[in-house]
Amino acid sequence: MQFGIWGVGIAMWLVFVVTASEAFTSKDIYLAFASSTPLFALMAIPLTLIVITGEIDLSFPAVMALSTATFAKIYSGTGNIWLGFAGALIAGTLSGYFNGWLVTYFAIPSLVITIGTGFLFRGIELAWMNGSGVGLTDKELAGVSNLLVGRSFFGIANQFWWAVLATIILWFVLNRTQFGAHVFLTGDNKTSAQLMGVNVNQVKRRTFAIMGFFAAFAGLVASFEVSYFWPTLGEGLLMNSIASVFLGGTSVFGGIGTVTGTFVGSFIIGAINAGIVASGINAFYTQVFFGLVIILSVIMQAVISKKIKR
Amino acid sequence: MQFGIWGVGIAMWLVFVVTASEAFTSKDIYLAFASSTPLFALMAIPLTLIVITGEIDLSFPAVMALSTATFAKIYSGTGNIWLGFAGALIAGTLSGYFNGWLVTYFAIPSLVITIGTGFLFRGIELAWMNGSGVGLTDKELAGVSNLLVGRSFFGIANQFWWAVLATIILWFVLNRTQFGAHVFLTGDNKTSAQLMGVNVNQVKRRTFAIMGFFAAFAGLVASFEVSYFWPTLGEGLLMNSIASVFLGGTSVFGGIGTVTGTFVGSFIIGAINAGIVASGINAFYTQVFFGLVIILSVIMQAVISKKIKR
Amino acid sequence: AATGQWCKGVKIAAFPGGPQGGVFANNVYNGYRQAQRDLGPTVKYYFSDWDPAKMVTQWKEAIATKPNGIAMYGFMGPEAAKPLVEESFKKGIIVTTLNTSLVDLQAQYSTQGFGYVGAVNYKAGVDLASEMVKRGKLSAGDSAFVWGLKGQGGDRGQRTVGVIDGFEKLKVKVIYQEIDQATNTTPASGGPTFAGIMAKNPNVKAVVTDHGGLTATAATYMKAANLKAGSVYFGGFDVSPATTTAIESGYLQLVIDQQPFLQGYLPILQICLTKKFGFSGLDVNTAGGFVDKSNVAVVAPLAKVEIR
Amino acid sequence: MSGSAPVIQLKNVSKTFGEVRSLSGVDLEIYPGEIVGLLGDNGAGKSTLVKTIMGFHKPDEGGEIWFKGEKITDWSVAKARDLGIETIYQERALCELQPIWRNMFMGREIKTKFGRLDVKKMRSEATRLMSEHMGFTSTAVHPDNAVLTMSGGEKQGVAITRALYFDAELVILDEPTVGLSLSETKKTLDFVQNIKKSGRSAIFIDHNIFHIYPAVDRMIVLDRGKVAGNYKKSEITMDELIESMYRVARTGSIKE
Amino acid sequence: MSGSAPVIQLKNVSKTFGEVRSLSGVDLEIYPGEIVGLLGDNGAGKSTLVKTIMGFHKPDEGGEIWFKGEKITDWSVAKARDLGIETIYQERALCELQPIWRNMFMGREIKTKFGRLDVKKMRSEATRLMSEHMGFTSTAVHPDNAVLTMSGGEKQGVAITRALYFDAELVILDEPTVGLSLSETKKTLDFVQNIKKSGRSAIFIDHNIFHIYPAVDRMIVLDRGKVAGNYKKSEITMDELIESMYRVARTGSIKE
Ligand SMILES: Nc1ncnc2c1ncn2[C@@H]1O[C@H](COP(=O)(O)OP(=O)(O)OP(=O)(O)O)[C@@H](O)[C@H]1O
Ligand SMILES: Nc1ncnc2c1ncn2[C@@H]1O[C@H](COP(=O)(O)OP(=O)(O)OP(=O)(O)O)[C@@H](O)[C@H]1O
Ligand SMILES: [Mg+2]
Ligand SMILES: [Mg+2]
Repeated sequence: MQFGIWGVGIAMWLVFVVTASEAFTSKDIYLAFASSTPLFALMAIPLTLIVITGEIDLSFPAVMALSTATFAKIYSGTGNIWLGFAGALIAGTLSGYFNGWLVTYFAIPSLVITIGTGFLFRGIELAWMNGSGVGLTDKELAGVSNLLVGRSFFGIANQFWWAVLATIILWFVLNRTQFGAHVFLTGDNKTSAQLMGVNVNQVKRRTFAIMGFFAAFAGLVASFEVSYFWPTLGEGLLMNSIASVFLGGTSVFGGIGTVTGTFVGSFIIGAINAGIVASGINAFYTQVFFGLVIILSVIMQAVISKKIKR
Repeated sequence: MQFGIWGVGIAMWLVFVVTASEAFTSKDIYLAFASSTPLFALMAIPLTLIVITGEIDLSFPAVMALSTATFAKIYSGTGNIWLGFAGALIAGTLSGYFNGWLVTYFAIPSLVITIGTGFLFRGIELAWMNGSGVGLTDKELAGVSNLLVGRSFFGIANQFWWAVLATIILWFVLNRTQFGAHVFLTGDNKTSAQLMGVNVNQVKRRTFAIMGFFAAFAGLVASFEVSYFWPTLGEGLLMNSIASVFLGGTSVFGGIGTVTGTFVGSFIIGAINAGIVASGINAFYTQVFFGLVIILSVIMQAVISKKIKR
Repeated sequence: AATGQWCKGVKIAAFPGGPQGGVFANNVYNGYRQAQRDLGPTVKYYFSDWDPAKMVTQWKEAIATKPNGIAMYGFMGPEAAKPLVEESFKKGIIVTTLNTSLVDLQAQYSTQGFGYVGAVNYKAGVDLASEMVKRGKLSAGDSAFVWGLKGQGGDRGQRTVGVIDGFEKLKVKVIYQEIDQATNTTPASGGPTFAGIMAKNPNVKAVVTDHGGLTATAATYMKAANLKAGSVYFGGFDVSPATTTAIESGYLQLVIDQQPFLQGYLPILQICLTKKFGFSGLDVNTAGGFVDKSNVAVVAPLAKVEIR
Repeated sequence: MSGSAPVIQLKNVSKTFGEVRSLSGVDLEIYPGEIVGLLGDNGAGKSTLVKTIMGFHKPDEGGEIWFKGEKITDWSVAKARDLGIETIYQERALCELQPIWRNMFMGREIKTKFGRLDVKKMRSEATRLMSEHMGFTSTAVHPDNAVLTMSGGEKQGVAITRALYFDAELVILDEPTVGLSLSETKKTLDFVQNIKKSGRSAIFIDHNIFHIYPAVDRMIVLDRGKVAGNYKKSEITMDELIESMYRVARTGSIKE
Repeated sequence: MSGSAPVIQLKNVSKTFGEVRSLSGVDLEIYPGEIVGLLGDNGAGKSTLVKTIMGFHKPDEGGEIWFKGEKITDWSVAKARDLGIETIYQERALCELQPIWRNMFMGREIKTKFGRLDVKKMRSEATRLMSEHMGFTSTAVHPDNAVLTMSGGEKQGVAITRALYFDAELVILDEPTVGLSLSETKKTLDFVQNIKKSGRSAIFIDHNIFHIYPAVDRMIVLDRGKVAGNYKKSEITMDELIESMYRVARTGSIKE
């Protein structure tokens, strides 16, 4: 179990409750977290699987945008919302699969190739949309909008529940399916896994496809949240997602990781900025503190994990 | 030898000579590359060493800015140019060493911790400069400006020669010193290296310090090149530097890499954008092609290297 | 004079300023494109992501392609621009700028076609702040939250400085916050930060977001902070379809628009005029004026196609 | 024995890595119930041969692999294991960061009938196997422990136990006793005898002729990628075999 | 022998990893010119002991390491090697992506007098050592080849040759013959004899008592982290030793 990350999360929360008590003792700030953190948590969670196989994906912000563009184009072309929805998810999954195919077929490190595909996907999207955004305020879209980003139970945003669902599903996939077992083996020692009959390339392709699927879903969520599809969608979410995965205790070297750790990690990342500004630290010092909090969290998480293991 | 990357470079150049002949047959475009590519090549080259040890640095754009801020502050405070110059290089080296210390002391993956220190350094710089830039057009600065970014031999920018010098020095360090030998061993198999008496942590701290030193130098070069120090200095250079290192054939997994490969790789990256625009491909398609060129280069480089090894 | 695409054969390098698909840059780009379609020159585009170093690099590369004119949008500073302007004119390339005035160089090369189209950023900031104090009925001692990009390169940051100065001149207390990286590119992720600020400072009467994307996301922020539409006076910059929706729904009160489409269209026209007929540089102020509930209906359809 | 088809048969199998030719034109058959010793100097190609049989390496053009009288075209490790071939690799093939139970069932995880991973069963089976079969004295051996911290011999124990678990028709042991203590070595040799008793086959690689000779029915000597000798145990004494091994190492030829 | 100070002496050395106690209160001394065999079951702590002697593991509080009669406080692998202790580790300690010559001189690279790396010398020395000492038959052995593609025995050859190169005062061999062919094993055993002849010392770990017994002067038996026996060769016959090893494995006690 990832006790480390829970320890860090609780410690940080206690600090903020003291330093920023006006904000952190009212429920509004938590509702705000519930609505904004899932925008990147929904991608950090599947990214965990990729990182466990020893790979990385830097192209998912572009996949977000490309698949949401697919939704916008299909919807404006056919007027069919669910066709657009399905189209977006398929576009995302295929983009992810394409990444996985490049990585495995040519045996190229994903860190490099997904820089390339990131530009490619973003370029295709921009060229397709001609750089313009699309409003998502049509009456007909109210249903899907409500489903994705509406508010339910005590005003908690639906995207929070989607992130919880994603965590549960991917926890199951990772820990209770053969595919999940192979994800760990692939990242731990590729050659050993191959010698024992694991199709490591197929495993990798599938993790990338899953990533693409979730990136597409996150793209729709993020766009409906602001009722507008920006062609630059996703650009700022890369660092947050990656930081969440690693803060959550997943190893950069592969073979080790949990989706629950990532889930908690993403809420820590999501809370830092608000906590700092609500503590009354203003302007440029926020970045100083943002950096310090990340550094301290990572250190604490490393120290606590080691303590518990011993 | 990295034949792969040379093959890729020459192939790409030939394509551009055909598709964008007006630009690529006149010397102006090469002079433009010689002045702009070193801005990130100067960091990609030392980054190669870090990557060979199996680590990465994402904070160097912020180190660039922080050390140039040090220069600006010392210079405006004391009026002493060389004191400022030395101060900047020291600030950069210490920032890098701090990264290395965090990585080795807490055994934290650098990919995570340098996201944190990147924010920290950038935040300190912004707070220190209060977010404003500084002009570097004083008469007194003409000497240092000329040294760093003046034009010599056929109008080639001095920063090109600095990048060549950096390549030669770091080639020597990597291939002809014990420290360099230990860089390879550390990245290849940390435990084996330790069992044979290599102080892997010291090796890592030193590669980070070298990175910091060069980031500071690159910060001064980039600022004098535009005669102005922008507080956002460096933000656009991260991806280019990283892509150059990997395109140059350095392994993401550590243990393998060359600085000459990185040098060539950075010029490929530097030429792609200009080549595409000059080929008459318009606006939004540039990103599509940028992505395609990166993908194809990486694939070609992988295929050629394998062919030659066999 | 010729009719139709009378500028055919003229080669222009155009800088829309920001990233591809960026909020403001895309309107400028649309203006360039419209002029290109109307007049017929060959235009190559350079997107600099508002990065000064990149602008300089791209300018050099543009010179190497030997165009007839360069329409430059980007805050790189007069020090960096000077040698490039000089080199361009020496090679017979007409330079004209948008939104970033280079006063001395413009004076020097005006007869050779150096013009200027745009609004003055600092002044736009001051204007918005003063107008908000007036329309939002703020009085001395009230506080306003300014969420901007003071740390961003040069002139871009000046607009935020203008807003702050504008408020402070009228004795309104300013709480300033720099826009963080994630929010800068994905405005929706700024919800908690906004909520945090508003919880810490419950007496804030007015909010300015100095960023087109954030302004368009006003409604989401207000909801995140559990504030009712209109409970604070919310102002911002640049018009986009989402912005007009926010005005209609009452979460956003006032937007200042500097008509970026014109800022793209006119420089192309001017380079063509100078190239074909030898006119000297034009100096045009596009500072557009305010959009609020009263005139949003007119602007909305144009915003949808990114003309306004 | 020769009545039934060989369990596995290689026909003219070569394997080249770049310029290095590790196997050239190897013909080989293993019959049901037969234990075959594979001998040869370091670098002779024994491990390469094993990995080719397992489908990890694809033989060069022209080589054929036959399983029980049928020519196999799309050979892979997963298929080989499904058909009942298990191997204890020389490099052990462990995933060291993973717990013992995951290593034990690597590639052939136990699933419930709904396809869900049966983690509980795998854990308890791993516990049982480790204590029953290997009987380690160290406290470090718990099914949730990562393999990483185990001693060399303990790791080898995991690899051996794993091969036992799936009642294979053909077991390949590539230097299995390496790093094992006296008593563990004895257990492993007993295990090879059990394979024979239950009528299954094995290929047994070991540099220790005192291990090989008593255990096997037939011995194949590999030299620089070629089959240099093939002896029924009845045809050669242990001393003759040792003598001929030294001769190969010295002169590169098995003939006197 | 007992006249001079021991080359290395451990006093009350324990080593705990989390909850696993791999060594407890080990006292041990190796005298100049002495070859000591270290025996024990898998997981007994032999390799941990070796790594503690080398300074890779720091002993728990209270343990002391003495070198030639001096207590050492800041022990490290680099220091141990500088003082003349070389080890052939069980895990070989190779950097597999690197060429053979880099592995050969790992941690103790040859430098010219200006501190510049003498790559040429290292390459040629590596070539000489590989052919003179190990005499491999495979074409894959070239000083610029990466270790990765070598066979198991070839890799071991690199590790052994490396330890020979630096004329060490104390050589530690942790299961060095593992994976070696008959002729290579013989060479390695000869090498242990040469250490003795030249008056240097060695610690020799091997599970094969037929390798150990003839080679050593004294034998130390380790059981679950404790020294369970310490015999001069004159005090015990090979059969008695084998018998007592089995007894330890069965009953956990060396006494009858
Ligand atoms: N993947 C590979 N790439 C290149 N060469 C290889 C590869 N695998 C093995 N070789 C070479 O093939 C030859 C045979 O190796 P192999 O491992 O089969 O020998 P072996 O008989 O098992 O030796 P040992 O007894 O030492 O284990 C060696 O020279 C080795 O270097
Ligand atoms: N780094 C470590 N962390 C935790 N436990 C360890 C570590 N290293 C060794 N151990 C444990 O210490 C015990 C002794 O291991 P060691 O490798 O010293 O045994 P050994 O006598 O060399 O055995 P073998 O003959 O199998 O090589 C084992 O139970 C092992 O699991
Ligand atoms: Mg082998
Ligand atoms: Mg051992």
